[in-house]
Amino acid sequence: MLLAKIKEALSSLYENIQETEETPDADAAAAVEAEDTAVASAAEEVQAEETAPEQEESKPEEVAEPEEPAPPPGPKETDYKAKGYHLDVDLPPEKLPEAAEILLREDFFIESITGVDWIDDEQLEAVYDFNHFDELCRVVLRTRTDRENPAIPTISHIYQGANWHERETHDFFGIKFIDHPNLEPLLLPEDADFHPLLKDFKA
Amino acid sequence: MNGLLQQDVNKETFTINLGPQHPATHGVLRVKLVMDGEYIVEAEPVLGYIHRMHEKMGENRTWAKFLPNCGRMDYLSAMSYNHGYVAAVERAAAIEVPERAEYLRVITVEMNRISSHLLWFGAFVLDLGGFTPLLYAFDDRELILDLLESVTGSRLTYCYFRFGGVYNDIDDAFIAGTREFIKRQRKRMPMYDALVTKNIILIKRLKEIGHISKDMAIRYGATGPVARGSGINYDVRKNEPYSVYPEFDFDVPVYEEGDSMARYMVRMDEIEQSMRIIEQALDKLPEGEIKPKKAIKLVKPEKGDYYHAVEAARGSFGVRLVSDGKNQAYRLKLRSPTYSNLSLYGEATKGMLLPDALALMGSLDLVIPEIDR
Amino acid sequence: MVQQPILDHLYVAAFFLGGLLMAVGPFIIAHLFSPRGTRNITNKTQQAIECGVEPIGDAWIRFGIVYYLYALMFLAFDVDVLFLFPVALAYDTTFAIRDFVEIVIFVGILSLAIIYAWIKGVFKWETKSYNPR
Amino acid sequence: MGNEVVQPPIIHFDTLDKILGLGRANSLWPMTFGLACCAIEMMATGAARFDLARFGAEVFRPSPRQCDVMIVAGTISKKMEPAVKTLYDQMPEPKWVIAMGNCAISGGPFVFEGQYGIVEGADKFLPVDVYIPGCPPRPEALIEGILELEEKVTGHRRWPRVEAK
Repeated sequence: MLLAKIKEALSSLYENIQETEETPDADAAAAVEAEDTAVASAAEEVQAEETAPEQEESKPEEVAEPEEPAPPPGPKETDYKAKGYHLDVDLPPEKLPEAAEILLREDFFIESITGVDWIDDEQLEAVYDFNHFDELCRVVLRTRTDRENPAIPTISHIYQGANWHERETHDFFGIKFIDHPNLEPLLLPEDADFHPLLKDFKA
Repeated sequence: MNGLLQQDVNKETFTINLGPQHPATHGVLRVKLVMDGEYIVEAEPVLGYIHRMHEKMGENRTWAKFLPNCGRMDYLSAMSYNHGYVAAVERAAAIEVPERAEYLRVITVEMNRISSHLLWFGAFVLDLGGFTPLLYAFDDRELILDLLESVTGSRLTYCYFRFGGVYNDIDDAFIAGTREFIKRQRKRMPMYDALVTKNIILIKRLKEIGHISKDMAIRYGATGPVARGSGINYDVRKNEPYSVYPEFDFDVPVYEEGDSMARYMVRMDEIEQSMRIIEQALDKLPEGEIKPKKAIKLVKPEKGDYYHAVEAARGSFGVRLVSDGKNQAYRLKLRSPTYSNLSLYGEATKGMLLPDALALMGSLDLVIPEIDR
Repeated sequence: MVQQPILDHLYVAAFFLGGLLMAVGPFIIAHLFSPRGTRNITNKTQQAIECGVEPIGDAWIRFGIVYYLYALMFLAFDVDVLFLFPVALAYDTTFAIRDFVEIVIFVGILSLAIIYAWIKGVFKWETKSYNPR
Repeated sequence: MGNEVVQPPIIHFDTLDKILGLGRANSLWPMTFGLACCAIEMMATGAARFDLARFGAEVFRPSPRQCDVMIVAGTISKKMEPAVKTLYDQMPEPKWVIAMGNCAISGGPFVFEGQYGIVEGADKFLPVDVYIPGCPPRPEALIEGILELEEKVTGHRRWPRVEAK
């Protein structure tokens, strides 16, 4: 039940992505797509009354169609037995604090932040793991930023535990976490300016 | 303080280092303490003094070659780290593990958990000033180390698990020795209870000291006995069942107070629970293979990333591996429980007395190479 | 024949010298027998010990008055014991009650300070709350 | 810098050195300076079963001013190196260094091409007296190391040497 609830809550993030990026023209989305968003908005009302997060009200009721050639962006359920996590959410970096707030409201705790260096497609990826104490539901948030000047907004003001995880990811990959309180090296010596886990790191 | 001596604001604070070489940190953790007399204004742990590049080594070694590293991260519960890494690779490469091997894994992990809790018990009471419990606890722990050494070959940094099974089978001497140890330990625990737990000094030092609330555990991601001491019923063996744990009936001790005494009691009760698991595992030990016919050297999981968490003695140890199909990890992230447990130290010790902050640090049960990786 | 008072003075001088020797002796022996200087790499031998890293800030700062109060209380009772020695020597077994009462009065008056401090709560060390700086 | 000869004491002659050496060898106070896994074996050696007290070395002093031997038990990372140097400086003469475990001898299992984090061996910057191989070495090996150091201090070995039968 929690998985469905959080899936709906996170998919609400995708509505205003389409809104901000392109003019919301109602496309002829596939039937399942319409039915899916209808279910999403219905669940949203239920969830709105239940937790009454003011942030949900601010979202306009009329839902623009998320139109994407690839499968619709949004939380994808993964097979736990094979992969080890339940929900895989691909987000643009600026959506992260919002997603973290939604997860904190549902009492998810932060497990870890992993940096991955995709050197072939010139990108650095940050993978956020969240899990829940009462009901097993591991949510994975992914963001990608380009390798030249990687920058991701910090969530350490929402999850204070992320403070160290972000400093460590900055140590190893050089991802700058925007307005992080003190982004000094955590595991490397204070004056370290190299980022060892990058694929092109030479000692 | 109190009405009489109002704190005058412009008194300077005093910065001292609870430095890398300090008996209470049990390793090389440094805490920069900004003190106002005996009170801590601000405590900031500084890490990295034993950073040994495990994750970098994960990327330039084959899956099998990384096995010895698992035992050297958290050398007190090295078996759980073996289990976490091997189970993650088995999940990624879909390797089957025979039934008997799963039982051996559970038995050795639980024995290693008892030896880790015993060492924590000795070291924690040593931090609070009592020296004798350390000798008793080490005496019991040596018995476990003998048993585990007879099966795995090493005392501390085990490398006993292989992909798809375990390295060595246990013999009757091991089973008899384990039952003998459990009988002896069940007689020793009431003595520890009387000698230490009911000791008024220990109670005065731990009750209502170092309070960690449930909300703080959520925001910092604290797991294991630290979370169970604050009323969170989260044990990876129960919440996220793996291996053959569902077949054993054991309960998870949870205390509501959230102070150092609660975390102390959680670990003392867990020793009893681990003994129950070992007994059930020994009774129901099936016959059969303990490792695949042909040793698996070439592991080629398909592309994508996988996550697997196990319940180490200090919390949920997670392994996130990203593989690109080669016999080598593309990225190996090791989520260590004490890293998150310690991150709440700054907020938990604001305005605390220094001796209480040390009692809190002892109750977090730190192993520093696991934090620095 | 050496008069009695000189003999007594000799005793006192002997005791004083013995005490002095006991105190200063180990320093002299250590100075004579131990090697001078020590091998060092970054010559931090004279640095204050701070678990291996540089001490931050100065140790000579102003801190709470309470810690000074403890020293005062210790001093008061230390001197108190000093005065009890002669009383113990001249403890007259015939009028034991009188001497005992004197001691109780003397110690009682001094412990009034402790009681006052206790009531005022000097011995309670609660956790303080600092607004995060 | 670390191995220049120190000025001898004011009074020293051969038999006095022998007597002092005997005293020093049988009361080597190690420093509580556990870095990693070897520290746990060091604690096990100090505890009841292996009992370092039989050789007078069970007093683990936290402060460098009061200890004679620095047992480097574990990996020395580049961030920890200045701290180890400071601790070595602050120890009074006569002082010795035992490199316990492969990490302290040569960086051990953490040496690989392109490693950025550790110093490969304590003898890169410390004058090491006794090397104890093992990862971690067994408590008996640490006791043998202490006996080796005692032999170095007094010149002869008081305890029987272990022969493999």
